[in-house]
Amino acid sequence: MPYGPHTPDDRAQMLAALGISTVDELFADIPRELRASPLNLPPPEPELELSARLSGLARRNRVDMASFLGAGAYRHYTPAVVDQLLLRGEWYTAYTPYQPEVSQGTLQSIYEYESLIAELTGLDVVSASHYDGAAATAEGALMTCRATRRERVLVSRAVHPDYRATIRTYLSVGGLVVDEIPLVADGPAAGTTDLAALQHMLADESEPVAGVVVANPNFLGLLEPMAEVGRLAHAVGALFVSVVEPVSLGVLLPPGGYGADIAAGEGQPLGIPLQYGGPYLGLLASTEALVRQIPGRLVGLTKDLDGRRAFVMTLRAREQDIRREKAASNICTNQALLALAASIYLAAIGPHGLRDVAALGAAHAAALEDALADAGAPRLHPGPYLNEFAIRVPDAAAVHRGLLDRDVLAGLVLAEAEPEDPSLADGLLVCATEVTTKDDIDRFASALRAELRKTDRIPAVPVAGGVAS
Amino acid sequence: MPYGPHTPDDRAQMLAALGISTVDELFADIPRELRASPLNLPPPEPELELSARLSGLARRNRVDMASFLGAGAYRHYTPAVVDQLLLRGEWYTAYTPYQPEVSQGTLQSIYEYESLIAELTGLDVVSASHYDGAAATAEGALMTCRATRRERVLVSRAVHPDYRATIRTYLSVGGLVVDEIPLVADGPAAGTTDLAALQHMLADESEPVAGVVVANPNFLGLLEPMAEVGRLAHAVGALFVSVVEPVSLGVLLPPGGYGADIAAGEGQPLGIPLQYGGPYLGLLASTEALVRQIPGRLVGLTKDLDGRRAFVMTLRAREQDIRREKAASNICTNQALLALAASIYLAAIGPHGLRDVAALGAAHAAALEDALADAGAPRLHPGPYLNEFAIRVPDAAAVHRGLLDRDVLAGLVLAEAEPEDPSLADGLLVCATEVTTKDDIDRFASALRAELRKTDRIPAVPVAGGVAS
Amino acid sequence: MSVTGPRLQPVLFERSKPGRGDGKVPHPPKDALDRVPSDQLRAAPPALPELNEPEVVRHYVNLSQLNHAVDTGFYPLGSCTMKFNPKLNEWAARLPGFAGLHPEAPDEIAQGTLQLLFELEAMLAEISGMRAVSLQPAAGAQGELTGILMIRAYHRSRGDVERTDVLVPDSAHGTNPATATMAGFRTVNVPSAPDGGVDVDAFRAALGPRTAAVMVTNPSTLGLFEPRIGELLSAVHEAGALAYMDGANLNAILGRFKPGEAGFDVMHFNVHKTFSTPHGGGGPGAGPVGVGETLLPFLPWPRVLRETDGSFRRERPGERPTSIGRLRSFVGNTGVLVRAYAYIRAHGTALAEVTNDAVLAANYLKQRLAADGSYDIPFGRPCKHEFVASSTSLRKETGVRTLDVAKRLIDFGFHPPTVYFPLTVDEAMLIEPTETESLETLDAFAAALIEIAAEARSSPEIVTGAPQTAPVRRLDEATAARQPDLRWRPMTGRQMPCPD
Amino acid sequence: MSVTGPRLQPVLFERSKPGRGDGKVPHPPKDALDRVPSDQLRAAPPALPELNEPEVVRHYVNLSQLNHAVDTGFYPLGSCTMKFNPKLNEWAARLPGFAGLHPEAPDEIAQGTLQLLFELEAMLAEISGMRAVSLQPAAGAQGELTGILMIRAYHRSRGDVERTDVLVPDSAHGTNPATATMAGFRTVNVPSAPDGGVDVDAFRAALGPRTAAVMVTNPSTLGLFEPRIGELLSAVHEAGALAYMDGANLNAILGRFKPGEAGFDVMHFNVHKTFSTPHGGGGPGAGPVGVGETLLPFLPWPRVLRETDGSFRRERPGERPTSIGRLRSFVGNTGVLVRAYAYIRAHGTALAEVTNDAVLAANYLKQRLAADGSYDIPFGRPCKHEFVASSTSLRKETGVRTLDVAKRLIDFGFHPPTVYFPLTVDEAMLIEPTETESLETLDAFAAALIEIAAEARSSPEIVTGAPQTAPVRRLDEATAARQPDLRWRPMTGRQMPCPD
Ligand SMILES: Cc1ncc(COP(=O)(O)O)c(C=O)c1O
Ligand SMILES: Cc1ncc(COP(=O)(O)O)c(C=O)c1O
Repeated sequence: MPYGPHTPDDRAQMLAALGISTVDELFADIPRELRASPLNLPPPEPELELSARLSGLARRNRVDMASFLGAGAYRHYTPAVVDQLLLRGEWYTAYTPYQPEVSQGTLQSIYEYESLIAELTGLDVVSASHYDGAAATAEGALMTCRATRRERVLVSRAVHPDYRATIRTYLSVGGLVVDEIPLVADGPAAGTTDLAALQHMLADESEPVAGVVVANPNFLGLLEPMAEVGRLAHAVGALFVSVVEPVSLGVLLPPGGYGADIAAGEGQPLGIPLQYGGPYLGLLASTEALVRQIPGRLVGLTKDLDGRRAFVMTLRAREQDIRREKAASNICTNQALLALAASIYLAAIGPHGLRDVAALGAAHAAALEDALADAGAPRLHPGPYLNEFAIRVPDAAAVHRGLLDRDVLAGLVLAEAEPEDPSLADGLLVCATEVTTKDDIDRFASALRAELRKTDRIPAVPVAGGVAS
Repeated sequence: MPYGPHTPDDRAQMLAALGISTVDELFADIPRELRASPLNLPPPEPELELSARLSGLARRNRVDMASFLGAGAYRHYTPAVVDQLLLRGEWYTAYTPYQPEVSQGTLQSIYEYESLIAELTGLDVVSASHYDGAAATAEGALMTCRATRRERVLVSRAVHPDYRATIRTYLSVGGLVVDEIPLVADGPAAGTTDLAALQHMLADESEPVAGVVVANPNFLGLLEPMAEVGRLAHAVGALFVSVVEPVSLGVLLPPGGYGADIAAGEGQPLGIPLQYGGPYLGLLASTEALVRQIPGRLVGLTKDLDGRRAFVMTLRAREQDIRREKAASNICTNQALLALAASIYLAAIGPHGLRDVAALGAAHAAALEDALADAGAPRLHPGPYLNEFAIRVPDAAAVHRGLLDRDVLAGLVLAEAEPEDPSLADGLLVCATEVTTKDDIDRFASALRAELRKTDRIPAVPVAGGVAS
Repeated sequence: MSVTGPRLQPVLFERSKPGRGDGKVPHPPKDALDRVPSDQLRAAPPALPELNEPEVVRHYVNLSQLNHAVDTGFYPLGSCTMKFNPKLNEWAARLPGFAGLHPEAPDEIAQGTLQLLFELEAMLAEISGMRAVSLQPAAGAQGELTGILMIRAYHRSRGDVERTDVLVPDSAHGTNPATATMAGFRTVNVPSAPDGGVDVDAFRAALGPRTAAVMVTNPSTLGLFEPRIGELLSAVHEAGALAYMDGANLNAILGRFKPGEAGFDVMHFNVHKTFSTPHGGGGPGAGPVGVGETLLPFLPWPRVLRETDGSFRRERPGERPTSIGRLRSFVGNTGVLVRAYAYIRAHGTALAEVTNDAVLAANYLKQRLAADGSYDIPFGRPCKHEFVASSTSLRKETGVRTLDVAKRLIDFGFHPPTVYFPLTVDEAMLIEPTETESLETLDAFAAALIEIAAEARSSPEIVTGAPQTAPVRRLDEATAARQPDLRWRPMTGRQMPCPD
Repeated sequence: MSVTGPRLQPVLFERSKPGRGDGKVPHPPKDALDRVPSDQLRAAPPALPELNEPEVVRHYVNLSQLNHAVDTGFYPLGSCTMKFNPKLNEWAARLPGFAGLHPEAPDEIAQGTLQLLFELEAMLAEISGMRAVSLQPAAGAQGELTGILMIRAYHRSRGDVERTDVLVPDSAHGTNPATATMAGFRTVNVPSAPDGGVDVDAFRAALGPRTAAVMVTNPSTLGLFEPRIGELLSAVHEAGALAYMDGANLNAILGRFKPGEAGFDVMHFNVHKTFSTPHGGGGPGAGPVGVGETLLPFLPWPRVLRETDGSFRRERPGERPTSIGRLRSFVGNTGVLVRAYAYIRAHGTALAEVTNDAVLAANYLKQRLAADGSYDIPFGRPCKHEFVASSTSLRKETGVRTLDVAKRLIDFGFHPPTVYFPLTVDEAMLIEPTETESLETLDAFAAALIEIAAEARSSPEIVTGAPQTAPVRRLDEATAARQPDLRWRPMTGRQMPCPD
């Protein structure tokens, strides 16, 4: 047994205490006809060999390309201190802090997480935590229905497609209705949520709207008129759910600053590795008024018998282990360790550091825009963005594949993510962050130039060249 | 300041308390004419960029070859638990446990280290610790002089050349004499310490010998007649210093088992990374009779005021901070963290695991011997070995270089390490350990075959082929 | 309020000082944000704390030491399977090839992870006797939701839209009824029989044409294998309903019972319990779902598929229109699954011994307590991986409650078991030792419980006043709930702009 | 004796049980050792403890928590420069390219490390004003030995074999005289003047044709810069001797004083002090040595060289016959040097500010204590990175000694300073705050010392009975030394088979 402590003697001693001769007797209650067939698994593997197997698998992944892929998960620099603190067994081998007297470390860290995300979002109540950005957004949408006792939620088509799919899954079942708000097709606001359409949808009194869900920056990287969305939603008594990317909140107005009732989003950019999609961190925050609607763990400050300051899980009557079928959500295990990672990241990088991370991403993205335009791939939308944007590339999927062979991961093929939107058929969604280097950008631009040259893929209408900074 | 906490306000407050206006005033005692020229260093580098620089440098090293290089530092599998425990700040950001009340962690771990190495060596007193195997061996040689009040040490030529050089450096200065014991030139004992010569050297009554230093396995991988060496040394009142490789002690007789008074050696194989030569771990152990001669830290068991068991540094009157010029050695900072690593390694792998590691190395080495002989490179010496041995390859340096291009690190070119020994001119010193794979061995053998074919390097006398297991 | 004692720590914000902390990232050029409209920008950075790295380190190192964890001591938290977390697994998950892989990386550059996920699916299918497995759910509760949504989709696919009920035995985990509600079903609670198993008559009475599914936690939260499981499964299927097994307690039956073989239609795994991935102070986990033939078409997408050339790929959007869709973004909690994979491969066929040792340890501990008699052991028959003890008699005799016993265990250096759960047993303690605790530890824990009972009789105030050695004493939880203080700065108190 | 209290731990051997622990390495074939003569083999494996991984983890996690460390709190251990150890450096040293490189790897596959070492040498030369640097010495003391051996070689190379003495001021670190002895020299101690600097007259009197070298710890162990350093250096050189600077306290003078520029011939660095590499509970460190032109030929081999094509290589054996040889195996403590390199590059030119902040902090703390007056401050002039305080007056007044004050600091959550060192000051406390401690910490420490002095006056038994909050109370050190118990099993008591 690789990790078990029991020697044959130990087992014999325990069996003797139980007055039985084999452990099989403890399984006599499993009906004979339902007993398992033998486990057809490989033999136990010693650590030496297993570690080689695991390294071998890891090496089969390629993570060394010049990458411009974002689309909901972002490469960032995580200070070395974050993982070294996280690797302390006292954190990751503990569980739900049911016994606060021996869990003050975890409890205080959660309280601090709530406080940090409250500062970042400008909202008061922060749940710690949800599975990921998509599930948190879906929970946020459910909250709007519970709070307003209405059954229809409007979601912008510029919310991440996985989030929209998740919202559909979570909401559809209870007979709740999810409608998508179209995007502006052209003009300066192309690619952002169509406010006129939204207003029209909100006006339908036969189906009153519980919540409006819009992302900023949106899936296409564009900045949305969030304050206006909030005003429109509130005008008809709907709640406003803002989907946020937390690093951007180092420089962008926070949801609390433009009237959002709920903020949801993916916490991965706050020091959490990409690791092929998870574990990530579902951010969910709300105004104080919604405190009894918010699902998930809440930790509050209190004191002990001797008056010492201490922290404890609170408002637990929303949770499944107490309320069972009447709980606000079935969530039980959450993403606490990732909330801790995000807290350590924020503590290590600080407010100015976070601003610098966001601003560097913007600066690198601007350089990227210029270089790609120069190489023949102009932006697809004209509006402002922070650090991610779509470019127009003829035969995008093929070019993307060609670039892979040149060690460039050229973002996301939009036609694969959003097959139903013809306006994105030629689009690649690319992003830059603080870790994007000038070398990476140069490599992308020159490889792209070569790929475009390969066939006669250069777009018919020549793009404005020479604007590279 | 990357790690400093002081804000401009803090500094102003401190200066005000001191009644001065700039920090320069605190340096007024440095004579003006001796003040430093400006520091001509690169600008401060943020962690993001520095981490990229460091990864870039690390990537310029090639550590992915099939490696058969040992020669005093060995590749082993270190269970993941070792480094994760070592990475706890409580260990590595503490120092010498001067205050035992708040250092019981370090103190107990050192006591345990002493106990573990005592079990491994069969000796009672273990110093924790010395810089590396070479320095520990030199300190062991010095001990023999102090203990016997004699001034001549005999060192086998089959002790690692770096160790011999270090012994020369440490001993030469005090007017102490170091003589080298030649090796047997041919026959079944070729490559081992020449006992007849040793006996002859010991017999010189005009220069009585303090200590005899022999390694097992020796530098060429061969097993030495240690018990016989000990008998010869003791017969003339000399002490016997055995240089050991600790993993081999999982299967080989311990120094205490064949009469050694002192064991010294390199602790690196016990879970310590190769890291281009250090920090390693100098092992030094002795009989109880030599306890007041042994240099370096000793921790003993005692109790506290309330009768609790506790650990404390002891017999400190041998150390420099107390005895200054009369100390047993100038050693101050030692290799405590590496001693801890070795302890965790031994605790994690256990006695049976250690035996398995040593035995697997032997089994792989036997397979390697057969494969290389088959490829045209037979052993250079006939005697028994554990997991390292020399092979005969014409034009060894060139073949070694050629194999590098085939991603094989074919051990050590003996002519470079021991240029003065003509019998090693055609030698490569190769080793196998538990991490050596069959693939590695196959790659080595077939690459060697190709290299030997390249020129007409195949030795004139055909070697016995077909004995591969 | 004061932060008293050298072990408690100020909060991050109290450690902050403007101007501290720098050196992590380069400063951006001045014009970095010039392309962003100013009405989108903050006037000032968020009011996060400013610290330097040494302060951050001390903060978290000292905080961490306030926790009891599996790495520091015995943690017999019933239902949670607090087994040892192998360090190899932490190492593996951090390999750059795994940790640095983007979730939208094209399949051709993600073959290592895809292969691992594919093999893990296959191994989980073998362990559970299920036909196929989805690795997408982020935790057990999400696995349950996935399973119930598949059941719903199955009934709908047959035009069977009248099934509104989900039967849940009262010994089921709380997530089961909560999931049923979340999925739009009505929960019908089914009582237990005196032996702790489901009351078959009550069960049959509740079962009917409106029953969509039954959710059985097996072994149950009482630590008992459901002895009439065959009967229940037949009844369910006869009624046209499907059977869900909450497999969070799979640690108790590895190699002994394969739910798929026995007839369950769907189940979830809790890899953070059975397969030793860390619980992380509350998470993360992963809750893969296994299905039999019936529910195969409805699995969430994307699944990981093997091509005929041996390469692996993710299912494409829309490739399998019967899918219930997604429960979250991307493929799943891959980093957790890497750890589970490592654990399963480390054991291989020896997984059966894991269960043997876990069940043996639980029964031994139960026997030690039963032999002493200070605590009630409501169910005499062999338990599986955990068992319920109760302080009902002790309380009658001494006034000392389970809560007090739990707190007193802290002074003995142990984490308390799960208390007042399951809800169906008075003064319950749910004790789960797991297979990675030594006999010495089991004996010491039993001795502590027995000594506490003796204290309860001789000097109950020691027990009711516990803990004394923890960093804090018992907390004022009532005030915390009445006047929630959920963030460092005063709440802004902004009101909801819409009717509640 | 008992292991009392939940925090103390049994020793590894007490946790052992035969048959535990497995799964790390495959089992070897039965015939694995058949080629080894049986008289070389052990009959049974060594009697090491047998544990499983969970027990190993708990053992070391719990043990670690018994330590005070820089990562847990203030550690003002004078002379030891207990500054923060950046976490980036730990990460860097573990990069597989660095950690996995064999010390005998051919130069062409070791270019990354060789470049790093080459650059580090150059940066150390710049920082010290020295001509060249050897990275070989494993610690400061070995650096001293290296330096003194080079001085010896220098004199011999000139046929000057009569120089048998090394002058060592009494404020020098203990390693200096110990080194001189080890190198075969006679140590001549030179007293200090009342201002803490060297007594120049005594110095001149001791200096002569027999003087091989002077070893100056500068700043001295009193934390004072040697004000008459120019005078001393001229005298030394006039006498034909060479000047060694113990540079362990370089943290105090970065960017302010370059020993090489000032005329020192040789010095060592303590990278585990000045450049923030961890002290590891006693080590490892690294003690590079810098030399001026005079000693260049004598540097130990192998040095790291740059070829004209920009590649790097190690010196070959025998390439530089004037070398004193080697002090240890291989190139040096490379893993430590990687950390030092990272630290130096993180700061670059800002290293001067490190010194400013370290010296400012020390003077501020000294001033706070001086203003209070409870402790004596023997030297009024500005200190450098550390300063000496003394409890002489306090002891006279209250009977409370420096040792008691130190132990009482533990109850306040601080590590005591270095005590009874330097030996030249009665009841000495050598206090070194370093630059990485916040003003809040400095203030809290000063307040604690002042409060302890007040306690000494009002209730001295609190101070003399301290510590009370540590895992153990004061130890019986006398018995430990009288009847040494240095290993778990009883000593075998085997006698030395030769005359002593
Ligand atoms: C029996 C049982 N079912 C379901 C769950 C829910 O799993 P999770 O916490 O991963 O959501 C748990 C865990 O708490 C459990 O013990
Ligand atoms: C001033 C001084 N010199 C020399 C040394 C010796 O250095 P090391 O401990 O690295 O051998 C030290 C450190 O203890 C020191 O403080």
